[in-house]
Amino acid sequence: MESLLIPITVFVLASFVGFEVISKVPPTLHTPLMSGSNAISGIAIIGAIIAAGETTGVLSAVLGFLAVAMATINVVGGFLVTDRMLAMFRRRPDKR
Amino acid sequence: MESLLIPITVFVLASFVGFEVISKVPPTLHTPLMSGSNAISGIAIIGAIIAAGETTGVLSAVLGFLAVAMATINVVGGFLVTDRMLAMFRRRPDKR
Amino acid sequence: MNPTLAGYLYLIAAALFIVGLRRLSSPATARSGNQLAATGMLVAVIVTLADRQILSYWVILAGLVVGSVVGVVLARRVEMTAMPQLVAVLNGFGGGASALVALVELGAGDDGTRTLVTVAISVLIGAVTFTGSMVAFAKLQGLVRGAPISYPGQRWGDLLLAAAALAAAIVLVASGGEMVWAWTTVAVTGLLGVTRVLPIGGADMPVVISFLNSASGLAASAAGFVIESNALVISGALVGAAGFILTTIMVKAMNRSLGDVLFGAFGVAPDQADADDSEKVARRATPEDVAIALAYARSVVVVPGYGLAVAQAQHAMRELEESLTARGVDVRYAIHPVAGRMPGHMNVLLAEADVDYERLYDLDDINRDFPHTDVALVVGANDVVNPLAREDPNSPIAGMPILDVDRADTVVVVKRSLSPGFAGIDNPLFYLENTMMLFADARQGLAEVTAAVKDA
Amino acid sequence: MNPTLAGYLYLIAAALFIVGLRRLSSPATARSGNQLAATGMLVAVIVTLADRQILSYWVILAGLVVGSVVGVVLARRVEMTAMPQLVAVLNGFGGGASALVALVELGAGDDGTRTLVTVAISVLIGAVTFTGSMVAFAKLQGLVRGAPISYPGQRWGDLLLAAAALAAAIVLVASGGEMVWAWTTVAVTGLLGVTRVLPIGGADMPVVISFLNSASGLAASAAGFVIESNALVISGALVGAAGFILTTIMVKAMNRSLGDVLFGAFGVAPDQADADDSEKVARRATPEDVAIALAYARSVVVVPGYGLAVAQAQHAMRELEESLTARGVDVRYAIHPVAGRMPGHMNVLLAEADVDYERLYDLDDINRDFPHTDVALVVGANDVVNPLAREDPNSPIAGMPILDVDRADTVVVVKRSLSPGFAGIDNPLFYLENTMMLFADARQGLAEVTAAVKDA
Amino acid sequence: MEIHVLSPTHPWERRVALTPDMCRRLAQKGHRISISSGAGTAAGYPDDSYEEAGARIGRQPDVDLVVCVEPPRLEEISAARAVLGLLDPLGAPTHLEKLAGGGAALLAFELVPRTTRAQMVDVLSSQASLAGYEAALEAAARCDRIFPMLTTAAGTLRPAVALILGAGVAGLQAIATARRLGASVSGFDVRAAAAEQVESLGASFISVDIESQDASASGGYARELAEDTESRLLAGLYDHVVRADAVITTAAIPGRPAPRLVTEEMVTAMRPGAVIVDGAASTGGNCDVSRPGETIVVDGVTVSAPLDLPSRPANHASQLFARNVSNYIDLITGEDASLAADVDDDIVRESTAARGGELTHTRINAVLAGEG
Amino acid sequence: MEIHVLSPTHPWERRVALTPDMCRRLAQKGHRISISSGAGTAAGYPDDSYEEAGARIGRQPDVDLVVCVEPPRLEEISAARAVLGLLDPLGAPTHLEKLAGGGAALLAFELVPRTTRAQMVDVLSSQASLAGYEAALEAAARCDRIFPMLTTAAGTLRPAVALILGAGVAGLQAIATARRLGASVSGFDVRAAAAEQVESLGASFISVDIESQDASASGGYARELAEDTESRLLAGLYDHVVRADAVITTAAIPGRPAPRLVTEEMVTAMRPGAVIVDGAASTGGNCDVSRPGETIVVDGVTVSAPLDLPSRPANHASQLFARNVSNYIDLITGEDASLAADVDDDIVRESTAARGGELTHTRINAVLAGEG
Ligand SMILES: NC(=O)c1ccc[n+]([C@@H]2O[C@H](COP(=O)([O-])OP(=O)(O)OC[C@H]3O[C@@H](n4cnc5c(N)ncnc54)[C@H](OP(=O)(O)O)[C@@H]3O)[C@@H](O)[C@H]2O)c1
Ligand SMILES: NC(=O)c1ccc[n+]([C@@H]2O[C@H](COP(=O)([O-])OP(=O)(O)OC[C@H]3O[C@@H](n4cnc5c(N)ncnc54)[C@H](OP(=O)(O)O)[C@@H]3O)[C@@H](O)[C@H]2O)c1
Ligand SMILES: NC(=O)c1ccc[n+]([C@@H]2O[C@H](COP(=O)([O-])OP(=O)(O)OC[C@H]3O[C@@H](n4cnc5c(N)ncnc54)[C@H](O)[C@@H]3O)[C@@H](O)[C@H]2O)c1
Ligand SMILES: NC(=O)c1ccc[n+]([C@@H]2O[C@H](COP(=O)([O-])OP(=O)(O)OC[C@H]3O[C@@H](n4cnc5c(N)ncnc54)[C@H](O)[C@@H]3O)[C@@H](O)[C@H]2O)c1
Repeated sequence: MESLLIPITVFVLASFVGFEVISKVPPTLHTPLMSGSNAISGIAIIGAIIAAGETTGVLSAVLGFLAVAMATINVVGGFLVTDRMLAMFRRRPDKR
Repeated sequence: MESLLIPITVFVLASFVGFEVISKVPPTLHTPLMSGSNAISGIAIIGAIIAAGETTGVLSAVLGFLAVAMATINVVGGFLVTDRMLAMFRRRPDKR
Repeated sequence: MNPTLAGYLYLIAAALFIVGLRRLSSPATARSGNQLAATGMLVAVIVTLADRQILSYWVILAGLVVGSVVGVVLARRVEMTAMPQLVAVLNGFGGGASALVALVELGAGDDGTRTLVTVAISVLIGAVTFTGSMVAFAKLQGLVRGAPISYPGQRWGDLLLAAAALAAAIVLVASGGEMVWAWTTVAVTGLLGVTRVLPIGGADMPVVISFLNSASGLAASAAGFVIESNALVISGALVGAAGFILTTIMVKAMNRSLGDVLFGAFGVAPDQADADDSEKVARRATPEDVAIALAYARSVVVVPGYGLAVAQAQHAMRELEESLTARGVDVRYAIHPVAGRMPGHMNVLLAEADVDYERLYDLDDINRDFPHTDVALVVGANDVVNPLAREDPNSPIAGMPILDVDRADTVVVVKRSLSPGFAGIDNPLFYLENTMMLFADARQGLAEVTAAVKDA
Repeated sequence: MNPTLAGYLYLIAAALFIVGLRRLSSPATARSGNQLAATGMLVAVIVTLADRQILSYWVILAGLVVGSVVGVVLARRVEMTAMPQLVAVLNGFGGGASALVALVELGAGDDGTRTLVTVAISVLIGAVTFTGSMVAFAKLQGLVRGAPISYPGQRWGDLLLAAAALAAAIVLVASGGEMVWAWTTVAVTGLLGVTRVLPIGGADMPVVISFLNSASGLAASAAGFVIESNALVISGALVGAAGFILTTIMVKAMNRSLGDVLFGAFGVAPDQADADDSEKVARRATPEDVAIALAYARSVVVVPGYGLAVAQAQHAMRELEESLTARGVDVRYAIHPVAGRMPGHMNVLLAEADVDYERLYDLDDINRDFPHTDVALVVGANDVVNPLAREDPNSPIAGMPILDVDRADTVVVVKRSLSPGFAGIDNPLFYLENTMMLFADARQGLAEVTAAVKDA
Repeated sequence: MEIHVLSPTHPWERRVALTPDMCRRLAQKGHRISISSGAGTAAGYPDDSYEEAGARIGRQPDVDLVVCVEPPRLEEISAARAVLGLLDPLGAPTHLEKLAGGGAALLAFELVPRTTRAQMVDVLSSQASLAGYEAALEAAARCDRIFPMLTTAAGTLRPAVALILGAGVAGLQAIATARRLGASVSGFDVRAAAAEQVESLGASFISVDIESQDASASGGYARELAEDTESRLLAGLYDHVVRADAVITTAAIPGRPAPRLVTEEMVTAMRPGAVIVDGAASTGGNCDVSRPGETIVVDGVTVSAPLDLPSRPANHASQLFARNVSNYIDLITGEDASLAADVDDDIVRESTAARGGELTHTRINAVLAGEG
Repeated sequence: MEIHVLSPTHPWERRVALTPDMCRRLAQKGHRISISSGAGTAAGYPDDSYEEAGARIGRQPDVDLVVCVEPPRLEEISAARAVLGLLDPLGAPTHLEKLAGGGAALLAFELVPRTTRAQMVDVLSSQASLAGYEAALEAAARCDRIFPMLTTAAGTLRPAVALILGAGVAGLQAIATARRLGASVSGFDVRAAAAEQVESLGASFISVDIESQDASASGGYARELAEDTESRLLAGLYDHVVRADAVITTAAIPGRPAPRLVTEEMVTAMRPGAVIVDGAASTGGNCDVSRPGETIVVDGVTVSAPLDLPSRPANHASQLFARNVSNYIDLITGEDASLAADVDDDIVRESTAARGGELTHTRINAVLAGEG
């Protein structure tokens, strides 16, 4: 239990930050925000790298490769696609 | 350095929470909010209690007593006075 | 790398995530927020590569390269309209990765109970996220019927599956990490993801994805407990909490409750409920959506109609005009000759609201400009913007010149429902791709849009 | 008590502080927020008493009892108008306590460098908070002249003092915790607090207090590092950050910058700057203040004047009326016979904005009601609400019947400055205790108030 | 085609059927236009402005189409192949019959259907708008109270109470104008849809419980009420009328005498100084005592029943009229800008009152039968 | 005191100096009131309404105060101790001299100072407001265009262009009324403060560069312009006047003929069908061609110079007038509701034109000297 106090403290505080950070989001931003936070949750890539780095057998190598690849797709695709969606918020250039 | 990583992490996260938690405050709430957060900063009372509890000499006992008393004034007075200030936000009763 | 240094760098990455997420929730800063978050991710990945004792770089490198290529291609190629699907897929991959990491960890063997518990949690959430997201994708992409799919007794079936998944996970922990139980957990949980999402209507999919996203954040956080990485704990908790808030916001915007969406079994898409014809779907918008469309436009043409008069929304309209022009948006009014119920009906109202005569344009003058107009804002008008007048020679309004709002980039229509106007005929304008419907009394609706413009 | 359990309880206390602070920043939830935070504090104190090895309870008990009594008496007795002073005193005590704790710790001897550094920080911040707050109190209470007090070369003097304080603190650490250096630090820093705050104008005191409050939060956090208490670290950081944000918000609301306030040396109170007579002070309000006064009122009487016409603010006024009535506030208009510059001037404007005739009241009808009115909102009117007409028989407007807005609980006046109206005479209404001045163009100002009402 | 513009004949008629602007527009399309000398003077268009626009002054020998703002005399349309204008087919069907004898096709604006597309040629609507505006001005000018509320140092004047009966095109415009002037306005009509329309102008609708169905007929027109319904209606209106400072009536039923809405009893019960403007004067008036074309004072109440309301803003009225005429001409223009012999267009079909010497319109024949 | 209300004498004058309501109010304060028979009829107050209010009909023997809306004849005020009303002291000082000979104190509303407190008895202001409103209505009714913008299926009518010259009390009200009707309104005045006031009604102010100082005189009045300034002014106004559909003039200088603002040249250059309403007719008119009391048409332009503007809304005008009179009577009421012999009040002092047979007012004497 004791050893969990610190991570739990951190977890609680981070959750508070998460709750506070999002307050009034216009619906048009729902999808980009979801996509962006999804990309952040791709932080699991760290776990994937560590796991893949430790692999010994073939199966685990395959699984490790898959894990890294999927996590990378999530991260790279996620941030890029979010950026694309957000491009619309640049003021439109004069068309006339 | 290593031993500081955890408290610093906690400190950073708590600061983020602090920054986020206050966003748009109407000026009428400035004083109550200041007073309330001042009461919270009276958390130093914990330090005062611990310090006073450890005292040995007379001087330190006096100082300890003063520390606890001052911190208590801060805490008790702070919360009470904040509450008084906030009483105005109840809807006024019908006067006519 | 010095692990303490690594710790501080992870903290910086986490801080970047926080700031990034914060900025992502406001239109003006969203882009930079996304970039900050991406930077944070880069930092985290590099630190991980440098810090940990990596045995084989090849597997990692292969994974990174393949993943990046696929990711870039997906992000570039997919059409703007298919974004929700794409996010579903990406989310699924994230969940899948979490589950796989747990499986690999397990394969490495020699784990304490605490690790096993977290592994189990990761597998549970990861697998359900993966299959659930994939089903969501399939529904959105039209590979599976969008309408809710379920079977009799679905509720009990799902409960059973959930119990089974939990049991498998518990056995997995109890058995000290038997691989077979891990796979069993994956299988059962994956199945649960499928059967749980199939009965949810297509229009609710974004909520499901957001929910699963929040869950995958928690999974990442759980992983953080295992590998004792505060970076994971923080980012995971952050996404978990933010995702949860976002989910509730989305649900609220749809006037639903979360339980409703996830367990309503036969939840029908509200967008479609309004359409009187199942093939034509009108896109329902919120005042905030409309506010953003208007606030970021260069030119807006307002088309007032009888509904503006009925709602006595002229003052509200004027107010909106002011807040838009204050932002530099060019606002004009297009007055159709027969808008309203008497000649000059709109003139009377707009004069009362003191709208500048210079801003009023006749049909002929403004029709030329619609193709260069960012947003046409139709307020309580219907017949006068009905493209059938141009297209259908048998329509009762055939031959009447109309305001060609459908040629604007975006059309916003403010009215209470999809019901017809004076001429009593349906209006195909409402079902166009580039039309957003704000269903509201014009006065109320415009006031809300004005309030939202101030926050946009 | 099990230290782990204590740790979790402290975490709960910290969570209560967070939620409490969050709720404190919105009028509707502020009270409950304060109560939550107080509960958190109670938890923290009890846990501390139970957890730590307390040698002598007597000292603690004595301190708690004395402090509580004094705290309760202060909080009960002090008049509402003296609140800022009281907060200053309380804040000073908080700072003093921090400093004392550090001194006691030091007296306990046998400290590592890290402890010493934190002790030094605590002493520095604590002492400056104590004396600074006390000076602020004295200024606000009128014990010391409210106007800035300074001496030539103040800046250099302060710099010197700051350097000396820092030096003493460094020596304190270097000396391994010699008590004498600690006291030196206290003395020098305390002096700095006095000389630094004296040159700041009375109206800026709230900012100073808020800033010192933020600093004392940091001091508490520093103490948390020493005694390895996450509760202190979190609460301290929370208050430090929140206090800092609050300080910047306050500074912004005054249209100043923080540097300006703290180091502007001869900063003059902006409130007083506008008064043409140093004795009469008009209370400047922000749109948010006005919004709260209006939104929580039961009855509001609007008094439009020539300024409403000049600003063409009739539509904005109507908009405000609507958002207030939507909240259930009773809004009426009092039309003075000679308001404006032509007979019926106000009628024309309000009719244009479609204000209901039923809401318009004549002078005789409404004057009876002002004593039962929560807020009188005077928009660009001046002569027609000038109490001199009643009171000063030599005034050029003597004998003219006026609208007795001064009899309402609160008067809000919206105009651009304190300059006189048509009759060219000053208006004592503006300097009444219960009058708030919103200095703005009427149209702009009312629009801002309307926006703020929506958030109130 | 060869188009000729007639001069108005009634002394108070100041409108003209085509403005120089529209002459120019038609000339561009290949038509030739002539105009009776002085036809446009009263509307602010002297002869030379027409000449500048390419029209000739005076009658030309071969005329395809004669356009007019009032029913012409037979000799004025001799040799024309068609006549377009306000021909009063339902009000003066016998005169129309005589005109039809001349053999020309008679195209009457009064018969234009009330479809959305037909609005561009709907002279009744365009002129009724102006009439409603002028009716409100007339009421304001003749009332011994001002319309707006006025708070002054000499006391407060309450806004005048204006009541508009009949909320068709003219009535709605009268409501809008009276509201603009600041009066406290209410409106009434027998058609159910009118309530929302009145309220859409910010005025209030008077609901009179006449225990009958909605009296809407086809095409947006109303139908006549049964006798007992009418008396219930009058009873219900009594209080409202008597309390009003200004009553404006615009109620009409096509081809029928104007419905009775203000009785003599009501007039006598009204405040001296109040005013009634009867906008239905041309079909007999909605008020018992009104004398079409005259302004009289009955028991202190001014009763004005002008016939020239749409003609008062002659310049603007002619602009709208001319645009309607020009739009109509587009409908009957065949190849080479000639007059098309037979047009398959419901607007033209329905508005054709006579063709080849015969009255072709069922409604006219019905009215003639009723009269005979 | 004993108060008598005279009948108006001019044929177009329909106002009355006291309404039944005010009679009641005065009676409550202890005054006795009589009224010439029929004095209030034209304003909507028949004799019996006065009787109900406690007034007697017909002249009583001993009268302290005579109140009137127009300068009375000498015989009408015989034996009265004081006369209160519009006495035209600056316009017809010789008549006033004659009246003064009767020995009664003459209290002229025209001389009331323009202080804030005096507004409650300021008949000029209260009546000018109504005059301004009526002037705008007159312009709208006589114009051959409608004031508001109108978008219809028969084309769009642009809003009429209305120009108001002289933005005093009447001018501002005319601006407000024309704006209400939807016209595109601009205003002009020589006083510098007028610009902001015009704009405070949402209209635009015309700035004419007359290279002179602000022409404000004391009390909110204007002063006459030097001759070269005047010609520069006329040159500057030319374009604006010529472009307007309706011009309303209300410029005046107390005790002087109305300033010239619209020349004959401008009138001829205006569009036929446009209209000029000269609100300064009683002091000669602001327009060269206007004939006070008549409406003429010059080159197609209607020039109306009515004298009865404030009298048109007779009922409302009388209400305001009566309230002013009643407020004034309060000022000169001594103990026991008697007429106070000598009042120390600046309003009364300044508005006393004659006392004890002598003209006491310097301005009148100045005008008389100028005339003589
Ligand atoms: N101008 C004339 O002189 C005249 C005279 C007679 C007839 N007309 C005819 O009237 C029509 C005018 O076209 P239009 O586009 O102005 O009107 P319209 O086609 O009648 O449509 C008006 C729309 O406003 C909406 N609406 C009603 N109340 C509303 C409220 N409170 N808030 C928001 N929306 C509201 C209604 O939709 P919801 O119910 O869904 O809200 C309705 O579809 C034409 O067909 C024209 O021919 C014109
Ligand atoms: N009604 C009539 O017939 C008539 C005719 C002539 C004279 N008067 C006289 O005019 C006066 C009327 O009294 P009142 O109270 O209506 O007006 P007032 O006493 O003239 O005061 C108007 C106030 O409005 C403020 N103001 C001007 N522009 C503004 C803007 N854009 N936004 C906000 N405030 C603005 C001015 O203060 P700031 O400059 O500080 O903003 C000014 O003090 C009386 O003295 C009356 O006797 C009346
Ligand atoms: N669809 C179109 O394009 C189109 C074109 C023009 C007019 N309209 C509609 O047609 C309707 C009537 O038009 P109009 O003004 O030319 O009609 P109108 O001149 O024939 O009649 C005027 C009004 O009098 C009313 N009326 C009749 N008998 C009445 C009674 N006893 N009491 C009270 N009111 C009575 C009618 O209902 C009508 O509203 C309007 O609603 C108008 O909007 C539609
Ligand atoms: N203080 C008060 O209580 C009070 C009372 C009544 C009026 N006033 C003010 O007095 C002013 C004038 O009042 P009035 O309308 O009775 O004055 P008025 O009738 O004498 O004159 C009407 C207007 O004509 C203008 N004028 C004169 N010569 C002109 C010229 N050559 N060209 C253009 N305009 C010219 C004047 O400036 C004035 O505005 C107004 O501003 C009014 O607000 C003040």
